[in-house]
Amino acid sequence: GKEEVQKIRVAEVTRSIFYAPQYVAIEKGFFKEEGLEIDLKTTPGGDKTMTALLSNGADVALVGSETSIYVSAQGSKDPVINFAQLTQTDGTFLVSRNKVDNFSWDQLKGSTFLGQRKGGMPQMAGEFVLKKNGIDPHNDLTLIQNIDYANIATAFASGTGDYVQLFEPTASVFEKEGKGHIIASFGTESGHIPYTTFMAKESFLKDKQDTAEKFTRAVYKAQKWVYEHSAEETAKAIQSFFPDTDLELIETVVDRYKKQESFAKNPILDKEEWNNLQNIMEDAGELPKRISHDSLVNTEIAQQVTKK
Amino acid sequence: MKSKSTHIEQLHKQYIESLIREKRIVRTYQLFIFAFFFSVWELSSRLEWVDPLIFSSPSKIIELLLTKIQDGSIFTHIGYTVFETILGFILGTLSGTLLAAILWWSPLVSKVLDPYLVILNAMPKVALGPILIVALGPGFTSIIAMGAIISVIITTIVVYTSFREVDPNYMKVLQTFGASRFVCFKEAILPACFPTIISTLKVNVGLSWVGVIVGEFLVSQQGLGYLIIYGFQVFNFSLVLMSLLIIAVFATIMYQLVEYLERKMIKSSNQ
Amino acid sequence: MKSKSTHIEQLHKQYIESLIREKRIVRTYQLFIFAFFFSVWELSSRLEWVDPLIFSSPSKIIELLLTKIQDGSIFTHIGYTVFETILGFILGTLSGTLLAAILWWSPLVSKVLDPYLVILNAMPKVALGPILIVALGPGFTSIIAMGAIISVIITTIVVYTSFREVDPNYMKVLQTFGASRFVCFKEAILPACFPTIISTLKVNVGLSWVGVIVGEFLVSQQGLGYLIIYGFQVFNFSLVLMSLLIIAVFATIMYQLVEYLERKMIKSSNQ
Amino acid sequence: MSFLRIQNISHTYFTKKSAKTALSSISLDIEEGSFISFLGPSGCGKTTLLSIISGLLNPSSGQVLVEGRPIQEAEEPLIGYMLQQDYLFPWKTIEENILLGLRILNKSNEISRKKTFRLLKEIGLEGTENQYPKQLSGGMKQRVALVRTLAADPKLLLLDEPFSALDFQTKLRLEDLVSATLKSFGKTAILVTHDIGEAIAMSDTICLFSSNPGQIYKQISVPEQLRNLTPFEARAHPEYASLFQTVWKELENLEK
Amino acid sequence: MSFLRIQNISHTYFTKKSAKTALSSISLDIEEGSFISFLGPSGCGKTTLLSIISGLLNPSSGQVLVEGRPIQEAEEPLIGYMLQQDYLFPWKTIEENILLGLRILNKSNEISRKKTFRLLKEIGLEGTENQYPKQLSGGMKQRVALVRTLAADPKLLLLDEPFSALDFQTKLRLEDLVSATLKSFGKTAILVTHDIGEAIAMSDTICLFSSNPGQIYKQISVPEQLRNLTPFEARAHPEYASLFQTVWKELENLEK
Ligand SMILES: Nc1ncnc2c1ncn2[C@@H]1O[C@H](COP(=O)(O)OP(=O)(O)OP(=O)(O)O)[C@@H](O)[C@H]1O
Ligand SMILES: Nc1ncnc2c1ncn2[C@@H]1O[C@H](COP(=O)(O)OP(=O)(O)OP(=O)(O)O)[C@@H](O)[C@H]1O
Ligand SMILES: [Mg+2]
Ligand SMILES: [Mg+2]
Repeated sequence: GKEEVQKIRVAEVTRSIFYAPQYVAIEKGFFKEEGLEIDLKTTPGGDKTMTALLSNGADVALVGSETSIYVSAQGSKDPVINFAQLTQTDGTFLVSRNKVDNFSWDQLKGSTFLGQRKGGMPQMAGEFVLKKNGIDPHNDLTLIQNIDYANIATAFASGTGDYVQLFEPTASVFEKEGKGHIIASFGTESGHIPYTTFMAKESFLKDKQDTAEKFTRAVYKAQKWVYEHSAEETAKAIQSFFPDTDLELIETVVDRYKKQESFAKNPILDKEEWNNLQNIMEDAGELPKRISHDSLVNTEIAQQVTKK
Repeated sequence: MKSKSTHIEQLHKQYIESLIREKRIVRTYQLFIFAFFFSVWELSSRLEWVDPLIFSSPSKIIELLLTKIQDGSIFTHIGYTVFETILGFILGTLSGTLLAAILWWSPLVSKVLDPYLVILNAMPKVALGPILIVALGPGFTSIIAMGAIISVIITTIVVYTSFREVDPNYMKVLQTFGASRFVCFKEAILPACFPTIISTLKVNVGLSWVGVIVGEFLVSQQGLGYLIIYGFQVFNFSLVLMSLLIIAVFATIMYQLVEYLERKMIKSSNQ
Repeated sequence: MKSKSTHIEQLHKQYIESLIREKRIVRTYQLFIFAFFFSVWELSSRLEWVDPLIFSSPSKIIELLLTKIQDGSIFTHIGYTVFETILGFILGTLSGTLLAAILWWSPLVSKVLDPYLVILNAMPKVALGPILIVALGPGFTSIIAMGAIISVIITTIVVYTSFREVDPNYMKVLQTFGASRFVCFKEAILPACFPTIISTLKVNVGLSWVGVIVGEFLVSQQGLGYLIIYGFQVFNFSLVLMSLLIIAVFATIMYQLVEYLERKMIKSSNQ
Repeated sequence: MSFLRIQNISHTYFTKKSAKTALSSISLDIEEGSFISFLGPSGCGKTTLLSIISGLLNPSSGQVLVEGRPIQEAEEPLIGYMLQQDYLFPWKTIEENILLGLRILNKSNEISRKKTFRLLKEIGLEGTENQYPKQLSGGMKQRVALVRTLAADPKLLLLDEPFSALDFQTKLRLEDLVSATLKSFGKTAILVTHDIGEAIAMSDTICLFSSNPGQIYKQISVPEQLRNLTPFEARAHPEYASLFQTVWKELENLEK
Repeated sequence: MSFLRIQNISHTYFTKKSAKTALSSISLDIEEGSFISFLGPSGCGKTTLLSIISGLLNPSSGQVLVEGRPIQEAEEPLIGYMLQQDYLFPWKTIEENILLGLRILNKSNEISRKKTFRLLKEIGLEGTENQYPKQLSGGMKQRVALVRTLAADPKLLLLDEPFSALDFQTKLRLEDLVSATLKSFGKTAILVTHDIGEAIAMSDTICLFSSNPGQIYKQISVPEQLRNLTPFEARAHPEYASLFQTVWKELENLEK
């Protein structure tokens, strides 16, 4: 007989092309194939997303992995478990006001750098990359970190800063409009980290393991689909989620993310990535305490799914 | 005598005409301000006095609006937000007035609660988002609650103040007829405060919009607030400003409705 | 006669004592509510009736507060926010009252601007962030402007309404002395509206806090609003709730100052 | 037992800083169906005393008994009190204003409404039913307030200068009207007035008040002959002039 | 040329739905130093006419000239208008209330202030300087309003029932006081009253108004003998009684 359609409530932290595989999975019917119906809500901000999950307002949350560490550091009876990775690098780009021909990170020294706000993954990854390239973000340059995520682009456009760390599609828009030039990718520089991950409560994974598996399988299908198809096809597939963005722009962005392998190729969140994340957090002084991979990550499901 | 009464009729006609004339002047000025504002905006955007990327321009916004009207999507967004706002507005106003009535009813309660009202009033309601999500779930109800919460305390304070300022002699008149405190409230306090309540209503129309939009910032997949947040996300300021303009239009419509209500209800103000 | 006057003195003393007694009762109830609220919170957090992760608990918050007092960092944050709020409050109230005075001054202007005020009132001020940043830069001034903007329109509307409701006969009295419109305003309209203005002040204290906190959400690296945002960012709700409690405390203090002002200024209310 | 007993009433107004004794040891018994006038200098506490009798104000000491019971315990409102200013509800039409008492007392029916409209007509304000108070002149408002008070058909009527804003003719007509209405239904009334003639023409007893603090200085009985006349006729009676002189003298004494 | 010329004044009150003619073709010339009383039924437009004379209300047609010029063009305020209700500013003390006119007219100095306080004393309210209006009784407030109007020392005084809330004694005393003050400084005054006796005792001319619409029905001159007496003395003069009868009859006629 036909299996009953199961409804899964997903809370995403923001609506972004960065999460393209998720939209592909919905649009291309991968969830449906698994007998899942997705009820997707945007709950802007990691706190709201996590609150929705914790208070049973959502079954699955798509949010930065660091949030699960923050939560678990404060102790929780029913911990939040990462079970399927969606993106595996940082998603921001370094945009310069002036055209730079032979860019080297040293050029940042002495400049004014408009970074992301403190405490969030983009800021931590940003500082990590700067340090990795031999720049002390608090001494070698003027670091502006006081602006809300949604307003950073405005601040840069109205004249603040020489360099800015921007998300897509803003970075591409700026390049297109001649307001700035993308000169480096923080994603490429940061290496693989669990950036955005699907999470659920431990109890959910235990009680509805097969549902979680179906969910992960759908995600995995979408991940493969994205890499098997052109950026143009992906852009077309997800366009209905970004009604007011040019198809061309979506394509550019998808292409950029695909090239630097920001979209995870499979849902497995391995130990190395996990530790990389914790290192970055530690460097930024935001890691409340080190938490082992197996206590917050469930790789079984993902492994199960990818095996077949 | 006949000629006299027609003379008066004539004067009366003149009087009414002068009222109409004044209204026409007011409308003209308003239109002028409207036209001036939008043409200056368009111009300074075209001539790049302001950054067209951030400030967009009226023509771009209209263009965007037209495509959204064609595909019909804008109506869903408007529908959601308007519905939420109306509910939030009604809830906020009713419960605010009710609270004010309770405070008026019991001077002790009002004295005791006074500082707590202040504190609640000073709470940045936006920060209550997570608590709302826990209490009401990430959905519709949270948004409506935000629309109500943002106006309820201010309504309570303003309406209660006006309740207290009613000349106590009106109550005395009723008390001599053996009226209970409830009757006094219904016959003297409440109608005496209608002008204030209506003017609070007018303020609340605005606040409810703010509340619902902020609510849609918290959780949503539809609505004008969602469009704003999304517009920021994809750096499409035409979308943001279009949504703001639509909000302005609908807020004005709601305001006009409240004014209409005002004219209907406060009959005695027919000066 | 002597015994009589001492009798009255005695009655007077009784009257004053009864006032004091009433105040004591009110304070007791207030304390009770306070204690009840915090103990229920602590208890339900301990017994996990509510998720302690989201609701934290008074004891955790106090603990956090103590460490922040020890390292002194909390004082900087409070200092910033209080300073910004006071400035925003004063700016918002003054310009709102000034605007109301202008509207009162010219009935034509008031009629023309009426719908525009409504629209401005209904604008979600949070969405004005980008415009503020463009206009005032990403800093201090933007925050203060946000604190002022959020209260200015509401002040204008409420105060203007109360200006209009003053019994015109008071103005007539002054006009018979040949008083100009300005003198009428100063001697009759303004003092007659002091109770309303003060009660708006009380509301504005709250709004300015909201405005500044929202402003700090947009741009800041200091202040209580920043702590809230940061707390959200790192999912530390103890930090968020601690900041909210501190805001509550300071908002109450500011409110008390306004009340003190009220007592000083409205002498005639010595019933 | 008297209908209304005022027992040793004193009242002091307190503010945080001051105390002002408005009334001191007022005692007075009033029989059912009688008509009392209060005469006395401005500020001697007449309005205060009416407020206390009506139960709107609690006296500092003493008590008021109506039919042997404190006024607050009366089953149905017995008292009609017309305040010194009209206090018509500005948002109600004249019709709504005058029918207010009936409505609140749940006595509104065809008959009582008709009676009220007849009163309005007798008082000279027919045709104003649908107007609002601010469209009327001062004296017209005062008359509407009188109708409102009378309409509720109270057993005890307290009138605080009800005719002060009226022209002489209207005033005389209303005196007659009120007097006749009260007499025919055997109602008790207390009238505050500054018009000695009015007090004499209308009442059975005149209470003279002295001030600082307010006290009853003297009670003067109006002779039988005058009582049975209408106020208008009374003014023409020879006894009237002589009583006017007496009261006048007493008030003169009081001033000293 | 007369001091005050009222030329063919008509006034109609308009609302969106109705029109009510309060005054129709009023013309009147008033000499400097004379004292006019307006007598007439309630609602005949007396207050409306005073408002027009004072310049607070623009008439539907006609004009008012003071010393040959429209009142609005006067260099300094000539008119003192005491409204029908007291309208003391509740947030000002009695002292601030009575000094208000002087302050606004920039006439406040040692002498004028002393004069004002003397007036307050003469009117029987010494010692209330630091109280607030709501601590006073109705009649006391009315007297304060009178002091406020007189203090500004206007050339033309408009008094709308200034003595209505006063007891008889106080009223007589104030009539004398006002009359003496006006006479000695040669001021012009218009008094609205409902008290025929008061009108006769105080004025040089009495204007009788008929209503619907308000019109001057008759002007009655008060005989020379009465004019030169104080109001108190006038009431005792034999001419007084006969004039009272005349006015009374006229008003009776008017009613019909
Ligand atoms: N609310 C109040 N607070 C303080 N004092 C008051 C208050 N009301 C009245 N008084 C004082 O009490 C005294 C009596 O006032 P009341 O109004 O009873 O006088 P009255 O006899 O009615 O005078 P009038 O004939 O002028 O109306 C006055 O001296 C007045 O100053
Ligand atoms: N603002 C107004 N709107 C409409 N009609 C009014 C207004 N003011 C007064 N009237 C009408 O004008 C007429 C004259 O009123 P006015 O107040 O001048 O009378 P008055 O002679 O002073 O009466 P009173 O002796 O009772 O004070 C009345 O019929 C009244 O109904
Ligand atoms: Mg009185
Ligand atoms: Mg009048």
